[in-house]
Parts: sequence; structure tokens; C-alpha cells
Amino acid sequence: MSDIAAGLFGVLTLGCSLGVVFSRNVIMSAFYLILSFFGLAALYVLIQAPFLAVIQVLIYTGAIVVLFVFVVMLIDQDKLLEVVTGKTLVLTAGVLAWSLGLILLRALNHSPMAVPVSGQLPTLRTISLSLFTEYLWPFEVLSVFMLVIIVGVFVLARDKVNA
Amino acid sequence: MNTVDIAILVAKTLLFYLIVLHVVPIMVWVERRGAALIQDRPGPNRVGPFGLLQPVADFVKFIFKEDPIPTGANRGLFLVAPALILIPASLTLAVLPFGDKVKLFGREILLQVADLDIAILYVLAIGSLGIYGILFGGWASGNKFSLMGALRASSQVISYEIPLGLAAVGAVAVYGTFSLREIALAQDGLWFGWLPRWGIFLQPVGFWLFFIASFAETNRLPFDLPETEAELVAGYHTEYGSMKFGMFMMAEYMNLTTISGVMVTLFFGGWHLPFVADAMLLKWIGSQNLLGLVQVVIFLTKVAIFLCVFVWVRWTVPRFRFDQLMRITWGRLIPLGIVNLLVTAGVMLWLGGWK
Amino acid sequence: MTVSFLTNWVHYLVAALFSVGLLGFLIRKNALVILMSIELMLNAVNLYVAKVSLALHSGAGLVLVVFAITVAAAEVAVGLAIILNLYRAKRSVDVDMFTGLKG
Amino acid sequence: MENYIPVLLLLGFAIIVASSILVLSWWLGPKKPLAVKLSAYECGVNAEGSPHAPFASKFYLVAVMFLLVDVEAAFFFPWALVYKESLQLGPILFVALVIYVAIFALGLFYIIKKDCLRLR
Repeated sequence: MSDIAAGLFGVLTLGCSLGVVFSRNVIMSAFYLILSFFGLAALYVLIQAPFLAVIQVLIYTGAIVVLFVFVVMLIDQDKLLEVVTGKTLVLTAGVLAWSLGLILLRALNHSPMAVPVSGQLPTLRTISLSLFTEYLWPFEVLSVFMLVIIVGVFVLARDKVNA
Repeated sequence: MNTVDIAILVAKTLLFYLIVLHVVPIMVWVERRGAALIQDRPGPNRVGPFGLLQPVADFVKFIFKEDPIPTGANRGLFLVAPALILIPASLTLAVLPFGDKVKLFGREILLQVADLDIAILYVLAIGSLGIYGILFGGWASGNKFSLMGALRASSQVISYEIPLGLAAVGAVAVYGTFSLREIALAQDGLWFGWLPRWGIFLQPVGFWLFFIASFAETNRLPFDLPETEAELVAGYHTEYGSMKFGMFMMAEYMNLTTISGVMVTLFFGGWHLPFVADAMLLKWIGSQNLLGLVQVVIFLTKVAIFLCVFVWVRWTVPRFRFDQLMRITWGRLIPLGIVNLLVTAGVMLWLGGWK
Repeated sequence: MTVSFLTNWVHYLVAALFSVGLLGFLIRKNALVILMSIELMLNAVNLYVAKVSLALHSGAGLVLVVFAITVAAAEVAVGLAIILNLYRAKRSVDVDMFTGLKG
Repeated sequence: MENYIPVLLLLGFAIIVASSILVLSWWLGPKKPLAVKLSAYECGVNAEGSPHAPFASKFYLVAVMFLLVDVEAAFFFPWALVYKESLQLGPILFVALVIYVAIFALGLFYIIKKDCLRLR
């Protein structure tokens, strides 16, 4: 059952990520990105990290891609049709990506995963508690970082004509 | 898991899905009759007694209509958009606790599609996917008013997601769990012998926030900016006809049902009768299975009351302007939600735990 | 162990997803799609970190992924703001158009 | 994880219902396309200009501020989950919340004060 689901959502994620890369129309890329991230969220559930699945859907699918779609809609559609990249470039890039994927796969498969583990699988509660005790300072620094980003984005994105 | 388990699972899922699907035609009738009642006119009364079969007639008419795809439309996205809004609307009902549990075939069956330990987050996360139906629907129509409506609708929906989440956070902090089932279980019985143990008495501000934000989340008046007929033709679904338009309507009513269900569970005791503890009810009724049925009825009654409130508000309150709407959420609701959270945390700290 | 059934699945998926992201990064000229490809690569890495963390029965990796997602959100916000500014300046999102810094 | 099987089932049902409605509606409806019928409906007036003309960046600002605030607000959820039981550990989570909310409120104050959402 789990294997079937893993296969299903794995194929969905991968197929849709190919869709992102090869769609001529940017809005279709954004659409495939949604499905791809949704599939990834399902995979997070399958590797027993439901909290990450929810965060993935809530933040990635529900907010980040919304921003992408907004920007696509704010830009005139005619400007989005791109010049086709040269065949040699595509071929070289394909070979490069393919070989890097193989190297990566080999590295992942040979990484020492068989280390002895102790204790229970982390639960939602232990993760949450460690976020506010063990990782309290990174967490607070992150909030300052977000504050900086809010200011920075506003400075970058405001309408210069009206401001 | 054997075949019986799987069969029970499938049957249960299908049953609850069908219950929520059947809210749609009932709500169509309630909405039209309610509007008529408030506006002092008869409303649909020709098809069946009290016009009760009107939704059926509507459905038949919808499905036999031509559904044109405009020339300027992006065909693929235009067709997918209604499904994109209907599927998340269907998925969110998975965590609604309709009742406690029943014993059938020697198994304990929870009266809930799935008892997830992240239920509240699940509702918020899946609910946030609904805006893609709006965005793509408006964009793919190839109509500038649709696109404008879509952008407005999605700005509104995303802005009100934050107060909705903050209101839910308050309730989660009080109960210490994400599971809607556990939250409902914690609301059994009375405080001081006379006050129902309902969430609204612990989180009155949280409830108010959730209530207001839920109007905006479901695009109902007074927050139905996306559909301002006078300015935007009909909003993001202008170009949709036939049952494709019907799907947008179905999704709206299903979202209403889910959000009412969440509200009932978080703030109004879920499946519990006020003033009567479950144990007492069980003694009167005598059978766990019958009690389960009664609980489902109680839960659905509470949801129905909220649905009626939604209809009532829709036909009595005028709509906000776009800037007012944004100012309400960013300037009022979000700060209020944060203050509510701080006060909740402070009071809990002061009382040294909630027991 | 409950996570073991996916061990190899996840490896293949992560490698493939990362490569697809890289491919998109290399062959597309549209700045928006390039940013999307970066997101794909980032997600591949996130998935792997989460998986390793769970295989080691540790919550550290999961917290790291949550932080990474947060930073990714900030990165996208700034990245898209820059793209929008470039679009305002050049009326295009084609990366070949942005050669103003070429010597 | 077994808890999620019904969700998968529900997803299946939802996809079946949605696609069957789409197919039925297409199959049962009459098909008499006319150029006028298929043109964009703008209150009966002929449509003018590109339907995908660029819009004000007001909407972009709303979306980006939503993204950032939503990400920050998402951290309240794990906090709320463990707050009740962490009270035994003393007020550490309360202090964490107060610092976090102070910084969060600063960001929100900036958004409102600087009129980032172009409300005025």
C-alpha cells in the first residue's frame, strides 16, 4: 500500500517537475509546480514527517507558488514567450544534469546510512519543543531575518512612480 | 488490515463525503428561500412542496446547458480550474469529527473520516489550496474582468488566512493538541455545574476572529468583493457556464460546511449537547451505537445553525470596499489575533496550566 | 524499521528531482522558470535531509527543513521582487536581456 | 500513517466526482458555438485590449506581505501545541513567544505604518 502510494506520488512529483522545466507557457510551469509540491507533501507523509507535509502545503504550495502565480499574472503574457534555447545548449545541459544525477545517486546510495540508531522516532511534540528550547536562538534570529526581509522586499517592490 | 477493515474505511469515507455533498442542494434551497424570507417575497415555490425540489431542477438545468469555452481562454487551465477548487473543498472535510465512535462488526469505528494528529493544520493547509481554482479560473478565462476579480478574490482570501490561523492557534494553545477529535472530547460536561465546557468561553476573541475571517475565506457577503456585480461583471467565474459554474457554487457551500464544522468543533463543543454530559446521554439512550447517531445529528444541527447564520448575514449586510477590507484584516484582525494569543499565553501561565 | 521501505525510492527521487531542477536552471531563459527550478532543487535537498534525519531518529534535520522552508520563502519574495524590478526596467523577464553589468 | 489512507480515498472520490461532472456537463450539453458566444463577456460591449494586460503591483505587495507574515505565523502552531505541557518547565516558552511577537509586531507595524499594502 505504502509502496504503491510512494510510486504514485513519486511519479507525480517527478513528472510535474519535468512539466515545470519543459512548459513553454510560464503559467503552466507554475501549475505543474503546484502539483509537484503537492506530491512532495504526500511523500513527506510517507516518510513519516506529517508536520513537514503540512508546512510544505501551507507555505510552499499555499503561499510561495501563489506569489509566483501573482507575478506571472502581473507580467504581460506576450513578454513571457521566450526565445527557444539552442539545441547544443539543451543537449549539453541534459548530459550535464544526467551525469550529475548519476553521481548524486551513487553518492546517496553509498552514504553510510546503516549507523545504529537509538531512541524513538521524533514525534510532533518533541520536534516542536526542541524548536523552542534547543533551537530557541536560531528561531529568534530567524524572526529578525524575516523582519529584515519584510523591509527589504517593500523597498524593492514598491511602486516608484507613486511613492 | 483485512478486507472488512478496508470495506468499512471505504464505506465510512463515502458516507461522510455524501453527507457533505448533500449539504449543497439543501443549502441552495435554504439560501434562496432565506433570501426570499428576508426580502419579503415568496422565493422558489413551484417545484415540489415549498420548492424543495428546486435544487434538483437547478442541477438538471445546469447539466443540460451548453458549456462554451471562450476563444481567448487557455483551454486546459479553464477546464481544470473548477476541479482545482472543488477537490480541496472536498478534502478538508476529512478531519471533521461528526461524532465519537460506534461499535460495528466487533470493531470500534470513529465517526470521522480520518483522525489526524495535525487536523487543524491540515484544514488550514488544504484550505489554502482553494485559491488556485480562483486564480487559474480567472486567468484562463481570457477576460480582464475575470482576471481582476481573481486577483482581488485571492488577495482577500490570502489576507484573511492569517487571522484564521491565529484564531485557531489560540484554541490549540488552550487544548494543547491539533487533533479536532481530542478538542471535541475535551469539551464534554460542565464548568461549575452550569457552564458548558465550550471553547467559546475560553476563547471568545478567538471565536470572533475565526467567525469574521471565515466569511472572507468563503467569499461570502459582506466580503464577496470578487463578485461585485456592479464593478466586475461577475468576478472570476464570469466566463463559466453550465455545471462548471455549478462546481464553483458546490465548492463554496462545501467550504462553508467545513468551516462551520471546524468552528463548531473548536468553539461550540463539537458533538456534545449543551448542559448534558455524554455519559448521562448514554445512560438515557442506553446504546453506544445509538448515541453515535445522536451525536452526528447534534453536530449536523449545530453546523446547520451556522449555515443559516451565514445565509442570514449574507442578505442583511452590505459589502465592504476593497481598501476597507484589507484594512480590517491587516490593521485590526491580525494585531487582535496576536494580542489574543499573548493574553491567552499570559493567563495560562498565571493559572499554571489549565486543569 | 518503518522508514526502510522508502530508502532507495527516496534516493532515486531526490537525485532525479535535483537533476531536473538543474536542467531547468541551465536550459531556460525565463527568470521566473529559473527561480522555479531552484525551488525544485531545494525541495529535493529538503526531502533528503528530512529522510536522513528520520532514519537517524533525530528531530534536528526536521527543524532544519522547517528553517530552510522559511528561508526559501524569504528568498522567493526577494527574488521575485528583483525580477519584477528587472521587468519594469527592460519590459522582459528573459535573462539574456539583462547584460547591463557586462564589461 | 495509516490514518492518511482515508484522505487518499477522499482525494480519489473528489477527483472522480469533479472529473465526472466536467465530462457529464460537456457530454450532455448542446454544442452550438458562435463567435459572439465565445467572445469574452464584458457586459455586452465588445472586448477591448489584451485580457492579460499588466496590473498594478498593489496585488504583488499584498501577496508578498502575506507570504512573509504567513511564514512567521506558521511558527505559532508548534508553539501552541507544546505550550500547555511546557508550563512545567517554567516560563521559557512564554519568554520565547514574547520576544518573537515583539519582532513580529515590529514587522507588522512597519507594513501598516509604511502603507505597504497601498490602502490609502
